[in-house]
Amino acid sequence: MTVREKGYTHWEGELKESRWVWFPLTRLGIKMAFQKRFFKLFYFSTFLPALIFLAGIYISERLEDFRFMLRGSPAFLKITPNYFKIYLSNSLFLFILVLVMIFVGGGLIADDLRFNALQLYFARPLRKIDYVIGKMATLSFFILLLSLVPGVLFILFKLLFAGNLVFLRHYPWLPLAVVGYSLVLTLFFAAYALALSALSRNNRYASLMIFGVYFISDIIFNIFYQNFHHPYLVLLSLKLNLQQVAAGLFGLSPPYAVPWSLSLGVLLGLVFLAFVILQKRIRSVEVVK
Amino acid sequence: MAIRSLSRQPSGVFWASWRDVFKFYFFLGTHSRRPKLFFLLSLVPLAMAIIFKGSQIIYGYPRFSGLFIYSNMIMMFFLQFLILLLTLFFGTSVCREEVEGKTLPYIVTRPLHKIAFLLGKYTAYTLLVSIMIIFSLTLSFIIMNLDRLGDLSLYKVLLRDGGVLLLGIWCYAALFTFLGVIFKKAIFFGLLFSFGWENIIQYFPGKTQKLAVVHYLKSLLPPLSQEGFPFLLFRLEPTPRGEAILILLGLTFFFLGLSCALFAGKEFIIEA
Amino acid sequence: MEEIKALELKNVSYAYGRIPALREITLSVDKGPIGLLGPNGAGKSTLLRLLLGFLSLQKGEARVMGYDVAQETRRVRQIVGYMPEDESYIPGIDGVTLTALLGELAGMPRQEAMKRAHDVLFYVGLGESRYRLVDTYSKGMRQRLKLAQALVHDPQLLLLDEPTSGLDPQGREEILALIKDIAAHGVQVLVSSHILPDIEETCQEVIILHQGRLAAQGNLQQLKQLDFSLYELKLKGEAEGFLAKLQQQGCRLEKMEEGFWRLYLPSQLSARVIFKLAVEEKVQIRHFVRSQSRLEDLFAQVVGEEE
Amino acid sequence: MRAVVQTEKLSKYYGNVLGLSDVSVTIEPGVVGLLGPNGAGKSTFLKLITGQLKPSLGEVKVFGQPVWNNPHIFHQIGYCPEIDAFFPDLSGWQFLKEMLRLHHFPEEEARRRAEEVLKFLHLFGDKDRLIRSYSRGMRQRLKIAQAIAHEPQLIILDEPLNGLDPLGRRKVIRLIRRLGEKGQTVIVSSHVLPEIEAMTKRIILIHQGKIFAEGNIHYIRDLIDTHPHIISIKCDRVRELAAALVKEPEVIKIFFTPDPQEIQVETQQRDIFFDRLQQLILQLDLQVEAITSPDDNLQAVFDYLIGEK
Repeated sequence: MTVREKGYTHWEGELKESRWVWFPLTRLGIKMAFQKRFFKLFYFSTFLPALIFLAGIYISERLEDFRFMLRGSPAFLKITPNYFKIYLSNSLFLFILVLVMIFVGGGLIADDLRFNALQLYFARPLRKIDYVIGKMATLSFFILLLSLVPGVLFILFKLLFAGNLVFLRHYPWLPLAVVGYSLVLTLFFAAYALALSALSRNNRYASLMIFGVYFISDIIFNIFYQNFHHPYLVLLSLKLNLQQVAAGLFGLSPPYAVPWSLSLGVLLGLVFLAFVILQKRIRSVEVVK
Repeated sequence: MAIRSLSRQPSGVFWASWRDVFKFYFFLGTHSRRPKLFFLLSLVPLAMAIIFKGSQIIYGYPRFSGLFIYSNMIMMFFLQFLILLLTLFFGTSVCREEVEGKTLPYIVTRPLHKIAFLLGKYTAYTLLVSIMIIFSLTLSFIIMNLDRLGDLSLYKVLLRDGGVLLLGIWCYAALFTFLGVIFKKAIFFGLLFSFGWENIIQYFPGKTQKLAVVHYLKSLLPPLSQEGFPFLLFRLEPTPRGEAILILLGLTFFFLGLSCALFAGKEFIIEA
Repeated sequence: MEEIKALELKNVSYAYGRIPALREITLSVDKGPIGLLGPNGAGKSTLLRLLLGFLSLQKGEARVMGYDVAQETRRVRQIVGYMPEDESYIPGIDGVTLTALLGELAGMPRQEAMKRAHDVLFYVGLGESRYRLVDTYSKGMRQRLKLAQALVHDPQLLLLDEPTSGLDPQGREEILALIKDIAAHGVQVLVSSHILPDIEETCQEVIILHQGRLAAQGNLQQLKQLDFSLYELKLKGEAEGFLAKLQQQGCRLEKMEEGFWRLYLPSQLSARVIFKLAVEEKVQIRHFVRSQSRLEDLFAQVVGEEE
Repeated sequence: MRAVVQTEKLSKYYGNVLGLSDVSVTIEPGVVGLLGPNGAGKSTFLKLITGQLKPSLGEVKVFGQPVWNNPHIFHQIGYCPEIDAFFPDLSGWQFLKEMLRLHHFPEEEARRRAEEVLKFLHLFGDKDRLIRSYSRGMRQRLKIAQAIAHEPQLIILDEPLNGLDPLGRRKVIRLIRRLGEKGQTVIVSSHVLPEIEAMTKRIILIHQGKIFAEGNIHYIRDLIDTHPHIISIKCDRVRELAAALVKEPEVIKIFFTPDPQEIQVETQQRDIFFDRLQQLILQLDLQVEAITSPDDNLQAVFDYLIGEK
């Protein structure tokens, strides 16, 4: 007979250095977001616009059947890149993303700072960049699910409903634009929310800032624009920068007569700033001098 | 055993508590980091004013009068954004800050009347917000009207606007103090209220708009020009001035009273 | 073959801004449980943080289990388990998820990490509460959780920063028993503490820090050798005569509390004297312990009591 | 002597979680140790007598008055919380002075007292540093400072020795004893037994929300003296000693332990036993290493009352 040895047991296995070390963090972040019942409800309701747009695509292929509803304005239902741009950059959609960031992103780093969790993470072979990637991937998951996934589905369904590839032949670059713009959205919002979350140890102040900075930039733009009517002022507004970039990537003329690449530059600059903040704020130990 | 201070008058303790709590939190508010950030935020309109005026002086543009820009844009920024954000932070802080920072035990084991504590801290924080806002408002006003500072009738506008903002600050802060006493997630509810409810309800026709605090504040201001933000303006059906002031004060007292009653009776369990 | 040292420091200094935390520390310790001792603010936590690479070395060299801290930080972190001093946890998840997550981050496959998380939680005595949210854990449970997460990847070296702080006697005994058991199973343990009996109970080697300097280092038994023997006595009966006679023999006496005395017996005298005098003076010795000169005295001797 | 704290069937429930149950005690001036394992209800008890919590059942009186929502009484109470939390961005000096100001002391007096107590606790040199940069021990002392600075009659310290190094501990223990000698009432909670023993003889044992025992340590000791007493002896030639002890009528049992140098003896008549033991040591010329009573410390009392033995 063998008796199990008492006391501490060793683990028979080998630790591996994986390139995906950050993945468990991402998984945890997603899991924790869905633990909040209110968030689940809210997040699923944010797919409503996507469903409506999907219905629009269906109707566009069956215009004959729905003629009674349209009352002579079928132009709306012409599926062009503009249709995609509207879905992916309308103000409500961007506002929803801000709310998602508040819900998921507000505490993502702030809570770790508050409960001293960083020292637990960094006592493992985890680099700062892994940590940031893990957290960003969490946010990206939620953003991509709302942007990239519906965008790609729209194209697929358009082709399915039409039963031919005419649409793609007209706009062969459209899938690329959808992917590219989704990535810009993701990169910007994830970096923005993380940086603000890292600035405070308090989840709620972080949330307040994620909300406040986004809106203040837009209000300031509005006030200035009322007075100066200078199109370059759009660079002040986070929302409009995103919309400019959307228009640019979808091959449309931007709402304001400013090269969209400038807006892209502003957004990338902010992303860079966000990384600088993250670099400064994420430390395994807080050192007070 | 002689118990030295037990013989003091209860009302004396109440006022002394209020005074000392007020002093302490005013001191704390001016010595911590977080409020400083909000002070910077409160200076945003001032920066805007400087840019506008500078541009007007140098380029003669924008062509609107200083007063117009001030009352249609800068003042609205204060009213519909800034004071909400600031009171949301400071109002919910009155109670939440102590619970989250776990400093409540230091306070409740001092000879302080609980209601006086709440009122004292509320007074300190709202005064802090008021000072920030009035400071920024006055400077913005002066800068925007640099060309006609001699016109005394102008200052009536400033006084009125200042008064409206103060009423707004004290009322919102009372409301958010109340939210802070009852909810753990006070900020979320506060955000929903300020930028959801307040923003939408005020544009509803008929009596519905009277359910928003901002309705009464706007009733105290002259109707805005259509040129500024046309979308902001439809269908304000103002409440008479006196009534509006009374309702704002009433709301302030109502929410403060409710907060006090709840705070005095509530236990906050602070885990080690 | 040369035996790998558990710890090797050469001229290690560290300062927070202008405030020096560690000054010119050079030492090398063989394997075996190590105690890191010193008053609050002596630099213990700073040293641990340097060993983990949380702070980067400003001066000097440090090796942990043969790995260079500055050059092979990731390797060091893989073989080290760290139990931090302050309260730290990831809010909103249960104990087993937290432990498994940290195991996975250390490089364990996911299923293995989960299995091992259950094992270590049982081992530290959190078996029944492993599915509870860590936010609802009591202080003692959080302490155990911190130990569990440090053990999950079966480290070669376990760094424990104040492992018993805030625990009740039972909890403390249990944690110390765990530490001893872990050390007995071949894990190199380093306990940082200012609680002397903790170190006395678990360690052989000791490093004493004071104001950032190395105050003493070596084998605990040897460090405790002094030129007198120290006894702790509890007396019953009229003790004056007995105590006076002891003093005549050249003993130093120190009153601890009611009925308790500390007796410093010069090395030339035998303990028999004590019993002889006790019988003569009709005093009962109810408690008699040859103390190895308590670490506390050693500490006071090395560090000097500021008053 | 007059009762400082008096509770009558005091109970506290958090929802359906038990915090404290049916506690009736009277605490008089001097130092009282409140002992119990983590989660026993010590903090709940201290929070109830400092009016931070409202009793679910029963009542608390401090200086003969209720405490819940009775602010005046706090002139005479000093409380040091267990939590390591402070107001952000203040220096030690500012914190202390402001806390004194909340006692309605005029500025001058607040300064004087803050200065005094900082010196008293050896924090004066660091008074202008931010509390955030204090070490754990300094923060602990600062918390004690704010509890005693207004010279209250009743001082309540929740785990004041947590996080202190030995020297810090000695100082605080000495301080607490001195406060007790001055006639102040000090209630100290702790789970570190030797430290409570070093501070006071009067203890209240609390476990599972109930008071298990109350009074003098020795009194409690005597209470459980009815059960046989075990004495452990470590010396050379233990078997010779055992052989001699077997003949003694007061010895009930002799155990041999895995340690070849140790025996344990059970007796019901300690007085006779210790006399005989000393004589035997001299007769047999034994080299004694230790004589201890494994169950003569607080821990044993504790275990016994809780029923673990």
